[in-house]
Amino acid sequence: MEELPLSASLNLLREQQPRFTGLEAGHRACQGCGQALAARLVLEAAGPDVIVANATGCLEIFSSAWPESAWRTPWIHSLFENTAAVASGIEAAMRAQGKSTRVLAFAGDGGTFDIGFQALSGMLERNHSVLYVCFDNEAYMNTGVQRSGSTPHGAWTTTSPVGSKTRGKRHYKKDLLSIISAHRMPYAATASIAYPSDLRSKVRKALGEEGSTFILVHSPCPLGWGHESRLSVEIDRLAVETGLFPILEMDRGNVINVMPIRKKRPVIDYIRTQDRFRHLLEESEIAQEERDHLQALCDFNIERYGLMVGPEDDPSRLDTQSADTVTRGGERWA
Amino acid sequence: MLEALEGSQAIARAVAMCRPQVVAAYPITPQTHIVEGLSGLISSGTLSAQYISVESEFSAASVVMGASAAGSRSYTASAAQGILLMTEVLYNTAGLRIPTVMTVANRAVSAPLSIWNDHQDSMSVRDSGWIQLYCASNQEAVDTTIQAFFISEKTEIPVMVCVDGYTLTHTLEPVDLPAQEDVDAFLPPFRFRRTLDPGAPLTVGTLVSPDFFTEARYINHQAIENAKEIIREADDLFFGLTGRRSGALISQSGNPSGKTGVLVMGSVFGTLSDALASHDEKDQIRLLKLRSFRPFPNEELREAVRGLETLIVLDRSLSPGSGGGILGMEVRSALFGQKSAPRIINAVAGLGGRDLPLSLLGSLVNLSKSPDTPEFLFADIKRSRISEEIFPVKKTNHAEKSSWKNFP
Amino acid sequence: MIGIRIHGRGGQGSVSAAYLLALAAFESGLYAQAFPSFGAERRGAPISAFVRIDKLPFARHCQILSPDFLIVLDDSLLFLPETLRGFDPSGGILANSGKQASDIMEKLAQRGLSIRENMKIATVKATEISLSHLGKPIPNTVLVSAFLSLTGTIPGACLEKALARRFSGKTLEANLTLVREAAVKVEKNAWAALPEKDRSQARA
Amino acid sequence: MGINDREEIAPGIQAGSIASPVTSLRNFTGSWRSERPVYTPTDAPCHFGCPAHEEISAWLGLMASGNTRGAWEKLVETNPFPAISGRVCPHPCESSCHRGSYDSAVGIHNVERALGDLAIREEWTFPMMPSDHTLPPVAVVGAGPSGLSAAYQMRKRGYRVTVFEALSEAGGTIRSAIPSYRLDRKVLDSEVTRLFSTGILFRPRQRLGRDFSLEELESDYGAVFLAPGAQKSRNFDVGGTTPASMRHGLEILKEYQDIGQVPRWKKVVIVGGGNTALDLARVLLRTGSGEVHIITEESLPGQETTKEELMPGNPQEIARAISEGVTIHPNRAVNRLILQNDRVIGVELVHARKKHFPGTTGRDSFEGTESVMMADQIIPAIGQILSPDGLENIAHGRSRLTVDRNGFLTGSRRIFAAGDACPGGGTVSHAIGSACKAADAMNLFLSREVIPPDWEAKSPLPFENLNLNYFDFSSPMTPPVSSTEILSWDEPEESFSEEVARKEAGRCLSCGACLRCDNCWTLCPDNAVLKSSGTNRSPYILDYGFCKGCGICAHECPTGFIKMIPEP
Repeated sequence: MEELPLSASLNLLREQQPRFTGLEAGHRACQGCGQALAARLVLEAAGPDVIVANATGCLEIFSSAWPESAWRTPWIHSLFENTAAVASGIEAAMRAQGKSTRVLAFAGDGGTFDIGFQALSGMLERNHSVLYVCFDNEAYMNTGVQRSGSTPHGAWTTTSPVGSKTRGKRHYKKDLLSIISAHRMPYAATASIAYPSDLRSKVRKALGEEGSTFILVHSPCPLGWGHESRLSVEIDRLAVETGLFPILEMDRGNVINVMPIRKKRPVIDYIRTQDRFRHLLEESEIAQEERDHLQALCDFNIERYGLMVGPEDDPSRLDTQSADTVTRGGERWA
Repeated sequence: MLEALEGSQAIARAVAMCRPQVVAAYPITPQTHIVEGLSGLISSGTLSAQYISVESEFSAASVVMGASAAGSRSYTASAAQGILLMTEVLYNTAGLRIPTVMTVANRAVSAPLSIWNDHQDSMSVRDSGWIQLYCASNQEAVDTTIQAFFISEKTEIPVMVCVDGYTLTHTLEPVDLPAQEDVDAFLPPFRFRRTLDPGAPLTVGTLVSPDFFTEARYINHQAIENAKEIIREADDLFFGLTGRRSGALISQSGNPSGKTGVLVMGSVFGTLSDALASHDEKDQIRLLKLRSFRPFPNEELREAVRGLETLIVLDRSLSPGSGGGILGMEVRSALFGQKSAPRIINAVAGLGGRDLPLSLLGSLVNLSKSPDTPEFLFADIKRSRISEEIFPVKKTNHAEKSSWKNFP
Repeated sequence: MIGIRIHGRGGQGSVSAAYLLALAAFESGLYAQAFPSFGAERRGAPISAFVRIDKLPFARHCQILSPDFLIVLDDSLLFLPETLRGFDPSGGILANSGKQASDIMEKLAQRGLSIRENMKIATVKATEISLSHLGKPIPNTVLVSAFLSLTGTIPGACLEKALARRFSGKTLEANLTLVREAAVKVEKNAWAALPEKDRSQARA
Repeated sequence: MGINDREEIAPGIQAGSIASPVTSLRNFTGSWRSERPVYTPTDAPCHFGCPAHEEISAWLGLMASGNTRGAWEKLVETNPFPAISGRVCPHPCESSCHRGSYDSAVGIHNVERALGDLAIREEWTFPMMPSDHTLPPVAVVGAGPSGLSAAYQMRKRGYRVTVFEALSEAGGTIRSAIPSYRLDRKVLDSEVTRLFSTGILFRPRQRLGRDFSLEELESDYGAVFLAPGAQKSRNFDVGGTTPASMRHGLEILKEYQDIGQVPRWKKVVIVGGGNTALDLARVLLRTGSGEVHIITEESLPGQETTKEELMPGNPQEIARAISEGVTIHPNRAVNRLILQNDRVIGVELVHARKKHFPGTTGRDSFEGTESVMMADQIIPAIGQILSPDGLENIAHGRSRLTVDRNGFLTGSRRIFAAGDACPGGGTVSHAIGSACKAADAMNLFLSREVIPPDWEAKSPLPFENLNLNYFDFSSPMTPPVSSTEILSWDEPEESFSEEVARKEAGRCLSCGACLRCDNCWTLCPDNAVLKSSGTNRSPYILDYGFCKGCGICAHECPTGFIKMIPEP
C-alpha cells in the first residue's frame, strides 16, 4: 500500500492537478454519482472563465450546502425551473459589459424536460450564447425518485410503481433532443459519462459556437436506478451499446454525427444491472413483452440514427477518439 | 423640464435615464406601454441596453435576476398575473439580495378576470422581501423609479415601484423629467459586491441548514428595516437635485392637527387632495400618503397619526377571510397597543378599476361620524349588483348599510 | 376646470385625440390630463377618452363623470345613451358629421335623449377632410382643431406644436394643412363662453 | 441565545448566504467509505507463462511509451539473449497472454527479437557492476544458455565468474543443434561476444571429469553452478527392439552443424513433437530427403487444444514445417517398429492422446486404431537426459540433477544447477529462467550465506479483472518477409522495425500494472484520485480523505491494477 503523504501535501498536489477541477472534492453526492462526474467533466473542458447557473436538484444540493461550496467557478442557483432564464440574464449582462466569459446552465432532467422546459425553449429561441447542459438521470432523484418526462418506458419509480395494475412507467422517454433541435440552434448533442473524451470535446465544440447550445449527458444514478455504485460508468456504456441512449451531434437540427456502437449488446444486459427494471426480469408473458418492447426501442434508435456502421470486428469503423479507448500514458485524456 | 407625457412613457424615459444594461419583460396590460417605450428607446439607440423579450414573466424576473447577479443594472415591469407568476423568483431575488428594479403597473388579480387597477398584485407578494414604494402621480412614478435604483443598489434589495395601472400608466399629464446629468450625478454606475466573476468566484444560492436559516432570514429582515434610512436619504438627495420629494416613507397633507385621518396608497391620494381643497370640514382632515409599504414605517406611522381620533385606512386590496384589507391590517398591527391610538376604520374600495371619485373623501369622512361603522367594510359596494340568490335584498348588516348610505 | 369626453370607435384615434388635445392645452400653458376609458374593446367597438384642462395644477385621477364637452368621432355614436351620459347640456357637442346641427337636435329629441334648447352642437366633415389630406379616414386631428377653434381658449399654434411632437416630415406637413383647414370649418370662438364650474375646486 | 445553539462550526452567514469557492474541501467524505481502492500490482499471465519469468509487460510498457533502450535494459535484467530467445523460444508467454482471449495475443517474441537485434545493431552494452574482489569467485560449468545466463547474472552483480566449456565455442545446444534458418549464427556470435565482453573468464575445451573435477571447483570457488545440459539422448524403447542403424535426432542435427551434411532418405519418420523433431524434419528436407513425417502423441495448435495437449514445438515452426512439406501426424504413438533383419522398414502407429485430466501424465492409446506406415528410416527425437560424466557423485544414475526450486543442488554444500540438466527443461527460456533464479539464490548464499526459501507460486491477474471495453480490437503486426525461397537456409523474416515493435508493444493490455491511462483520475466522481509527477508504479495517489469508496476506479481500471479492500 502506498504511504500516505500528509494531507497538506495532498492539498498542494490537488492544487497542481493538470486539469481544471470546477467541481471539487468534499461534495455530498452519493457514492458513484454520475452527475457529479459529468459536471466536473463539463467544467474540465469549459475552463475557469465561465459562470454557471444551476437549477434546483441533486447537483445543486450536494455541491452548495452553506458554508461549503464545491464550485471553483462563479455559480448561482436560483430556482428549479428558471435556469435557462437566469443564464440568459447572465449572458445578456456579459454582452452588456463586453465580456467574453461564457455562460453555462446546468439542470437535471426534471428541470429540463419538464418544469424548466418553457424557459429553456425561450432561451433557445432567443439564441442566447449559453451552453445548457442537462444531466439526465431519468427521474426526480432529488425528491426521492419520482418519474419525469425522461424516465424510460417500463422503469420503476416511486410514482410509476410496480403493482398488479401498473408495471413501471407507462409512457416513453420524451425525445427531448428532437424537440430541442427543432429550435434550429447551432449545436445540440447527447453524451455519456462512459465516454469522457467525447463529452469534453462536445463541450469545447459547443463553446466554440455563438448562440445557444445544448448537451444532454446521460448520468446514471445508483440510488434511483438501483445499481451498485461501481457500475455507474459500466451501465452508461451499456446504455449506449444497446442503442437505448444514442450518442449524437446535431447542427441546426440536423444529425451530423453519431457515435457508432462498439459492440452491440442486447437490452437485457442493461436491464439486468438495475433494480428499476427488476420486474422486467420475471418469467412472465408481460415481462417478456416489455423486454421485447425495450429491445424494439433500441433497435429503432439504431436504425433511425444508423448506429451500427460496418462489421463489429472491423476496428477502422470506430471513431476511437470518441470511443475513449485508453492509451498508455494518458495524454489523450488530459 | 415639464412635459406632458403618458405615464408609461414617462416611466420608460426615467428608466432609460438610469442607464439599465439589461431589460427583460413580458407584455401584460397595463404594463405594456412601459416596456414598449423602453424597447423603442433601445431600438432608436437612445438607450444602450440588452432588451430580452422573454417568454413569460417568470423568465423576465429570472433574466433580470441573472443579469444583476452578473453585475449589470437591470429592469423589468409587470402587473397582476405576471407578478404572481414571478412570485417564486421575487422571493429568490430578495433572498439572494440581488438589486434590481421593477415597475408594477398595479392591477387586480384574476378571477374574475379584470385588467383594471387595484393593489392586489403587489400586495400578494408583500412578503417576498422586496422594497415596495407606491406612487401617487406620474411625477412620483418618475422620481421614485430613479430613486429606486439608488435604493436597491445601496441596500442590495430589489425594489418594486408600484404605479396604478391605467390610472397612472395610461394617463397623460405634465411631468418634470430630471436632466440626464442630474440623474447621472444621483446614480453612480452599478457595482455589485457579490457579482458573479470568474476572477473572484462566489457560490450564490446555497442550501442553508436549520442551524443558520433563521440567521439568514434575520439578515434579510434587518436589511429591509435598515432600508428605511436609505429611502429617506434617496428622497433627500433627490430633493437636493430637483427640488421635489416623493414622500420618503410616509407623508401627510391637509391640517396636521386634524382629528380625522385618511390613509391611502397610490394615485387616489391626488383625487382625495383635490377633494379636500373644497371639503367643508377640511380643517378637520389629515391626509396620509403611505409611500413605503415595505419596509413598513411603523414608527413614522405612529408619529403621523398622533392626535387623530379616527383613522380611515383605504385599502385597494383584500385578504379574503381575514376580516380586513391588507393595508388595514398592517396599520392596525403598527398601532396596536399604542396609547391614545385612533379608532381605525378599514375601508376597501376601488377594486378591479372601480372609479374612486372626488366624493370619496366625504363618504370616508362620514364613516367616522357614526359609532356604528364597523372596523372593516366594503366602502363602494353596490348591493343591487349582487345576485339575490347570494345576497337577499332584505338581509342587511352594518357594513353594507353604512356603505349603501354613502354611495348612492 | 373643464372636462371633455371623446367618443369614437376603436381605430379612429379617440385616445390620440385626447392626448393631442391635452398636449395642445399643455403647450398653451394650461394644466391638462388625458386618459382613455380603460377598456378591453377591440377595433370597431365604441370607446371613449377623457381630457381635463385647468389653469391651475390638479391632482385627481378619477374619471370625468359629467363632461362639459363631447367630441364624437362617428355620428352614429351620437344617438347612443352612453354618449350623452352625465353630459352637462350647458356644454357643447362637436361631431364628425355631414348633418346639420338642427338635424342632430331633432334626432336626439326623437330618441328621447336629454337635450335642451340652444344646446351647442357643431359638426364638421372630419373624415372627408382627413381623407383629402392624409388619404386615411382618421377624423381625430380635424376634430381637435375644430374644437380649439370653437372654444378659442387654446391657440391653434399650440396644436401645431403638439403635432410637431408626434409627427415629422411630410406627415407633419399634411397634418398642419389639415388642422388649419379644419379650424376654419367651424365658427371661431362660437363657444367662447365656457363654464367655469370647477375652477373653484382647483388646488391653490 | 436561540434554541438551536450549537458549537460554531462555520463563520457567520452573510448577505445572500454566499459561500466561498472550493470550501467543500473542509468536508472529508472519506468517512462514507466501507471499502477502499488500493493500487495493487499483480503479475501478468505472460510473466507466469514465460519460463524465464521475464517481466514482459514491464518492458513492453517501456517500449510502448517510447523508451526503447529502457525496454531493452528491463528485458536483459532477466534474459541476456533477447535476439536468440526472440527467434527460438516457443514463446509460451503468448499462449498465456490475456489479449489472446480478446482478439489475438501480443507478438511478444517479435518485439523481443526486435529489441535484441536493435541492441546488436546499436552495440548497446549491459548495465554492469564493476568486479568486486571481496566477493567470492564463481565457477560455471557449461556455456549453453543456462550457464551463460548464470554467469551473466553473477557478473552483473560484481562477481568474478569463470565459465568452463567442453567444446571450443560457447552456445551449447543453441549452437550445436538449431539450424541457421531459425537462428543466424551471426546473432548468436554477437550475443555471446557481448556477454563475454563483460569480463567473464571463458575456459573452452575443459570437460568436467576429464580436465577438472567437481571437488576441485568446490574448493576453489565460492559457489559452483552446473549447466551441463542434457547430452545423452533418451532411450527410444519400442517393444525392446532398437535397430543398430537407428540414430537420434539431436545427433543428426549436431552432425549437420559440424560437417554440413547428413544422409538422405526416401521416406523418413521422426518421432517427437518438440523443436528438435521440427528442426530435423526441415533440415532433412533441405538436405535432400524425400518424404518427411512427424509422429507425435500431442496435438496440433488449434482452438480446442489445451496447453497440456499441445505439441511443445514452437507453433510458428510447426506451421512453417507443414508449409515446407513436412507431414505431421498428431495424436499418434508408435506401437512397434517393423524390421527387416536389422533394418527398419516401417512403423505401426496407433491413435493416442496425451493424458490431459489434471494431475495425470502419460498417454492413452486406443486399441483398434493401429495402422502401418512404411519408411526407410525412423528417428526418435524424444528428448535428452543428463550425461553422468564427471557428475557421478551427485547424479546417482538419475536422468536429471535433483535441485530445489532455487536451483540448489540437493545434498550439496555450494552447488547450484539449472537448465536442461534439471527437471522441467528443454527450452532456451527455461534455461535462462532457471539460471536466473539460481543466480539469485547463489547471490544470497554468497553474500549472506542463506538459501532463500523455495520460490512461491503466485497467481496471475485473472482475465475477468481486465476491463476490455477500453481496448479496441487490433490484429498483431507481422514481420516483413526476408526470404521467400522455399527451403532456404536463411531466416524467413526480418525483425520488426523499432516503430512496428512499438506498435505491437502497444497492444499489451498491461495486465495488473498501471497503464497511466488516467481512467481512475478521470472517472472518480469525488476527485479523490490525484495525479502526481511521481515515477512510482503509478502516477496516481488516492486521497482517502475524500474517497467515498464507490469502486468506479477499480471497475473501470482497464488493467485490473486497482483492488477494493474492506476498510481496516
